[in-house]
Amino acid sequence: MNRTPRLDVPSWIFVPAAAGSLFIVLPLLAMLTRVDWADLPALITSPGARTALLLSLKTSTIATLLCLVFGVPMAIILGRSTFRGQDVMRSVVLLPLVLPPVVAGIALLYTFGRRGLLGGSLEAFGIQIAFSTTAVIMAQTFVAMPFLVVSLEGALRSSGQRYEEVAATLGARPTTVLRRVTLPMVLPAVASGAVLSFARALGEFGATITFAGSLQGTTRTLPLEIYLQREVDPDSAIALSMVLVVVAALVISLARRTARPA
Amino acid sequence: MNRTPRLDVPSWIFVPAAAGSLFIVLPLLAMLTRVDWADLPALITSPGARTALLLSLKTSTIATLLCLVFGVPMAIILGRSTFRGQDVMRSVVLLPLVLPPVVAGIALLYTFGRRGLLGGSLEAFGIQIAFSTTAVIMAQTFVAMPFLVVSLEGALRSSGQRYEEVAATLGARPTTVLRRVTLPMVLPAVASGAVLSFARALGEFGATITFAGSLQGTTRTLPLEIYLQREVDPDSAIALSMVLVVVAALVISLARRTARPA
Amino acid sequence: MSLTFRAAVKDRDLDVSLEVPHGRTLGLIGANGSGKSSVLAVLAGLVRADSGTAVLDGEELFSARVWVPPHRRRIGLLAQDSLLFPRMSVVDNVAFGPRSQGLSRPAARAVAQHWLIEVDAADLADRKPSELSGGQQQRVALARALATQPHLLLLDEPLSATDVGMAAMMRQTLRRVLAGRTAVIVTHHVLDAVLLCDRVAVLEAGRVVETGRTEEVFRRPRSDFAASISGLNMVRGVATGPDSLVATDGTVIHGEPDMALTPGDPALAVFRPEAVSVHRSAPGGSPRNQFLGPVTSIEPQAHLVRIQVGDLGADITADSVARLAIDVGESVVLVIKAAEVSLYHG
Amino acid sequence: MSLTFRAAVKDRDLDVSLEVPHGRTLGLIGANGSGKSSVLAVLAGLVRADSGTAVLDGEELFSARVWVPPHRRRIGLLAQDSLLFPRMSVVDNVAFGPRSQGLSRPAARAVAQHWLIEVDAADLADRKPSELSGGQQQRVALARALATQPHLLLLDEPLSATDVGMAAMMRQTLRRVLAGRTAVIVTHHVLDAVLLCDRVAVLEAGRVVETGRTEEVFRRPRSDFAASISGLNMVRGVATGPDSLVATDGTVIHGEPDMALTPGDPALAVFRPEAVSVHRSAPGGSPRNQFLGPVTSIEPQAHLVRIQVGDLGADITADSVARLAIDVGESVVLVIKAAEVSLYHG
Amino acid sequence: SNRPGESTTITVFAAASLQATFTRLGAQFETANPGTTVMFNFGGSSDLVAQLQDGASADVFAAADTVTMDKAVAAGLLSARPAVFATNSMEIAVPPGNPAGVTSFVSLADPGIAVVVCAPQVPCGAATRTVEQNVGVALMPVSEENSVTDVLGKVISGEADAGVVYVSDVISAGDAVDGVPIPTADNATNDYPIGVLKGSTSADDAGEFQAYVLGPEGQQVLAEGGFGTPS
Ligand SMILES: Nc1ncnc2c1ncn2[C@@H]1O[C@H](COP(=O)(O)OP(=O)(O)OP(=O)(O)O)[C@@H](O)[C@H]1O
Ligand SMILES: Nc1ncnc2c1ncn2[C@@H]1O[C@H](COP(=O)(O)OP(=O)(O)OP(=O)(O)O)[C@@H](O)[C@H]1O
Ligand SMILES: [Mg+2]
Ligand SMILES: [Mg+2]
Repeated sequence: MNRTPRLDVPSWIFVPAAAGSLFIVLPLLAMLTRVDWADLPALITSPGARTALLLSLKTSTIATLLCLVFGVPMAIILGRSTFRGQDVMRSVVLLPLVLPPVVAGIALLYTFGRRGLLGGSLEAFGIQIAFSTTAVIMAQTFVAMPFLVVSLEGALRSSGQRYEEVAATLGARPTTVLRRVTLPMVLPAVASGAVLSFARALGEFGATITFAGSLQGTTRTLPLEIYLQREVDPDSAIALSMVLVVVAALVISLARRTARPA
Repeated sequence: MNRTPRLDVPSWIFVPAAAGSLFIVLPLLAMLTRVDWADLPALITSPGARTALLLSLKTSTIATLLCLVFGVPMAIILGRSTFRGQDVMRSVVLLPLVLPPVVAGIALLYTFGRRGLLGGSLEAFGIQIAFSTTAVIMAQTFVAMPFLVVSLEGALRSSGQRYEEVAATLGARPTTVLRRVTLPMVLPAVASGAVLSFARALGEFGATITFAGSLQGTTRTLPLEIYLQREVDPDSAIALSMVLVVVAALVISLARRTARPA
Repeated sequence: MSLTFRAAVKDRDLDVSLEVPHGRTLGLIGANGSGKSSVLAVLAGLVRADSGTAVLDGEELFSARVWVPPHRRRIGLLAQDSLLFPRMSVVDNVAFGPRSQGLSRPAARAVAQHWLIEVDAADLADRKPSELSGGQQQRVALARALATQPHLLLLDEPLSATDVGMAAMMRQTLRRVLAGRTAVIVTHHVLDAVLLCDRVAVLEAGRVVETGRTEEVFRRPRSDFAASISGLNMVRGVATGPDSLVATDGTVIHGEPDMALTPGDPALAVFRPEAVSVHRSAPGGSPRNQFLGPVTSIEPQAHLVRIQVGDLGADITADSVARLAIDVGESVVLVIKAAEVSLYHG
Repeated sequence: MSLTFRAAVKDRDLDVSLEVPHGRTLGLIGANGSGKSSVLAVLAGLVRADSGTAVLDGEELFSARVWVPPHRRRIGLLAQDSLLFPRMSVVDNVAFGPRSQGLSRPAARAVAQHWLIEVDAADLADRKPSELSGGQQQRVALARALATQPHLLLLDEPLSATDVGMAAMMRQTLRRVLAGRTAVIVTHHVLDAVLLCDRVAVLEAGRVVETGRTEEVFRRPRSDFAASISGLNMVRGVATGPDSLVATDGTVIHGEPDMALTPGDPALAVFRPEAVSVHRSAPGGSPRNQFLGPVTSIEPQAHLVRIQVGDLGADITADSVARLAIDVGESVVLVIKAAEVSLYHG
Repeated sequence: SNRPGESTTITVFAAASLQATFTRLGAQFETANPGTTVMFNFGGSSDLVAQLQDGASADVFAAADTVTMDKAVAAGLLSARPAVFATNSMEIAVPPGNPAGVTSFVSLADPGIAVVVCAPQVPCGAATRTVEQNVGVALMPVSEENSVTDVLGKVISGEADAGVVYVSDVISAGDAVDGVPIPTADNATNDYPIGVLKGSTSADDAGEFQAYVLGPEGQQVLAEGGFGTPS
């Protein structure tokens, strides 16, 4: 008990927080009450569901990695340097956030599709993106990236730059400063951003179906499977959603735990 | 030029950042090339589009405010206090992130719908939520809240607690500490979180159509209008999306500008 | 109406009890890492003690059952780092405490202006902390701590970054402010302690090794740290007569006892380096104290030169050094008149 | 092979030029806010000068056309705050510089261990910075700055949080480290300057008002700040003869000139407070310097009591104060033998 | 039937595939009945049923298949037996100019042709299955979409060489796609039923709307939209 005691947070704050939590928890509970627990095992282990779940996990993980690879540099450039056109870049990064996912899918088609902006050149290289797992990953990356960039940039702006200056006077090149000072400092925010991206990618539906289509094992992710299932049996769609939710919670808490010692 | 010079960011970082930006910009440009500029004015000023846009702005703004009112306390409790069940709460908050939006809509129906958990009690009070504008706002709040909570919690964890300790020794009650030290410190992150929430609410489709339906002037927000339009004329759907995107960019940059002096 | 404090913090190896009578100021001195800041942190409620209790003006601050949170202790803490709120102006920083105590914004600003004038920083009022020099920051932080008018004031090295001239001014200000106020001040400077503290407590490795009236401690130190901070040579030994002791290495020292010593009792001999003269060989003459040994270092001081022979230092003029032509490693004899040596019970 | 530096920073009202010959150490002294840290920040590349240039070992660091970023300047900076990287252990903090210079992890750790031993902090190697006391943090930060083996070392009040005993040790360490190294040290302590610096420059309000060999500046100060930091009384005036000057208030002062003064030239008189005696009325006798005025303050010092009369201070024993029975506000006469007054061209 | 100055609003829940035609019909109906406003809620038929069950208030429900309408009837949502007002059958949609040279349903089985269809779980997919069985080929689609809009989207964008959609979709897409008809013998047809809802607050006007859809004006608009007339 001799660690610095956490300061009290104001007690009234628990009231809105509890209200907010209830607002989130109640619908989830309501869903649970509708799940047909007897059918659940069969449903989950059905080949369609299993394949879709694995595909979802695979594509979302890769999409999250891509978000990190491209999004962290973007956040750093937005939050730690000044250049002309920075405000434009900041707005552009936000756009996929508001684009209805289906429209995002159309935009991707217009770009990487067979008759799209780059489609011809890609086809010349023998690259066919349409109806492939690659398309799923691209759709997920497109919609998920802004979450990482925006949340990380916010954290970078909240944190000062004094340690980075110290590192520079110790002879650290910008790369070293970034790797050993900046990133460790905002690690929790990188983690949050990655969680947001992963979750967004995992739940992605509209852009995927528009840009990549829906074929079992190749492009039909769990959300797509859930939508199809819903046409037949809404309750089992809900059960499948619960699977998605549980898997997501597991993956995220696992990632959190492994990231903590770093 | 005598301000502390920003330190250089590593130059290689511009490569992935540019690649990421291109990946986002190209599809948007591709969309622009497909917009029929001649038809655009008529389309935008059509009563359906105008009503939908106004409804979208109204509901998204209210939803963002609700996210702030309930989400900021949740983030603070998660990031600044310790209590049993904290990990559970953290996971629960994440869940709406991964829930496919349509399933989220179903969950809301199961809770606040006529046949839902609370539907009976609400109806007794003469409150009908489903298929009203209130339902739109609730759906948007439900899906948007986690973005605020998660990104703000990340920023809170990145920032230390030393200034808050100082404030306490100066006699500041927890509420004062929160208002005058903690929140100003993470203001950029609150802003980012609000932007994420607003964008998510503005683009919300699946939960809205399921929980609130699609009735012009009451529940048909712009994404729903776009979706409908796509059935008839995909190109004008895209043009409408551009409107959504531009409006979002305007609102966000306006909000940013007014928030800065605070 | 006073402070009583006893606390142990295991992982900092701290176990300290202190008393400060109402309206008095206690100086806390000790080497780096001896636990001074930790004591203040426990008092302010920023670190929890594993055991112990503190009572301020009759009210328990903490104990096995009680825990008053920091903001309700009415204790003002000036920590070792200034930690000014980076997003507030200087005047808002200082007004923060009064505002928190419920004053209106203009009233709090007026209080802040008052304290900024006290620390000679009124012209900095509208700056951001990042636009201040180190010493300016420290003064503003001092003003901020003072502006809360706390029941107990804790100052951790309040003048460490302050320049010499400003420090003299600040000491005057602090004297005024501390009059009638219960306070604990951590310092590395004898002058701060002498001017500001009624009593001092010396910490060594998390334990109080000596307490007493300030002048007493510095004139008749009992701990090595107090002797060294006072700039005095100190030799521990056992009394061999009413006015002599034998050191652990066998040297006998004669001096002026405060009270006749009882042979066999532990005793201390203390003398100023300026009173020590240095010779190449033992000078003849009447009863004098002599120490023989190789020179371990020769250092210029402000006006004299310090010759160090083991633990003992002699301050002589640069001229004398030249005349003696001594060098590090050569043997010399240090000579101190018995009249210059204070002897007392240890 | 040396440092030449000239820079102006408008919004800090700074306009300074300095030279440090290769392998020499320059002390930078001056009141709070006089611009010492700003000079270091400009040198290290953390603040841009509006105009000026710096050349280190023949290489331009900045000028109107050139801008070498901080990490390529090979300049080590110990800033006024320790700013240890909070998420790294102490040894990793110190190893950061060597690692950045391309050393392998074990090699960098070995270097770090070496410097931790130098600052007597080897036992803290595995702690996190938040688990260190203020003085310990400062020592670790010093080790971190030294471990980069920079071409130019900038130390901003390196010993301000260090206790007296440890400071003596650190000065020895710094002396060793600074030998043959080009360095600039900011300090508020005469002893640091005397022991570590070949020359000092005195800053006032962003301008260099005096530079010279260290002993020279402290023994024959020309600026008020240098006089006050040396603890000397200084009177400015105009020479009236080879060994006398007339102060602005008309008092004539006689003393020992370094060289015969030329009447009409500006001149300075300097004397130690210990050399001043205090009388209730003017004593008779041969040519002496006398100042009459009301006592403005009486302050105990470590061993003597400081009587302040306007700008002039006299240090006398507590016994004398009691015998004189003087109080603040009463008129006294300060008397200084001409032999104790140094006169020189101002 | 409205007296002048009085205004009523009727709310129509209609399948998404009816959007183009019903929007036109609504406007015509409003002109024919001054003071009456028609509001539409378009969506997937099954979504609409769920919404009605959950308390959404509406006057008329028009579904894209009888299975869904049967659900609504079973849930007791309708005030009378619904009537079939249109039929729809399948057609092959290809990008303008038919770049892949699709000539018949059988040619869709060519592995070099990228064909998209609806998933069998949704009505248009079920209809496609029927055609496959009638023709006697098994397609190897590159994608099984959730809705006919998605199929059409792939064809319009040129991403797919062909897609199996409703005749009405080919019509409403206009120049964006070309159609390759499927012979009636092989084709599958589904019925579009319409009914007045029990919860209707203006059942008279709702009945009038239903009659209008079933009447000559309605049938003409539907025929122009590519829908068949119920037998
Ligand atoms: N958070 C911590 N966790 C564990 N040990 C700590 C922590 N903070 C300080 N210590 C250790 O506790 C001891 C006392 O530290 P404290 O800061 O009280 O010293 P101090 O007397 O104020 O020294 P200084 O003069 O250097 O400021 C030191 O050995 C220090 O390393
Ligand atoms: N970022 C800044 N912007 C504007 N003015 C500043 C800034 N930082 C410092 N100053 C001002 O510049 C002047 C010089 O400050 P500097 O920090 O160099 O002083 P210093 O000599 O190091 O003082 P100290 O002994 O208190 O550390 C001061 O008046 C200070 O208020
Ligand atoms: Mg301390
Ligand atoms: Mg400074």
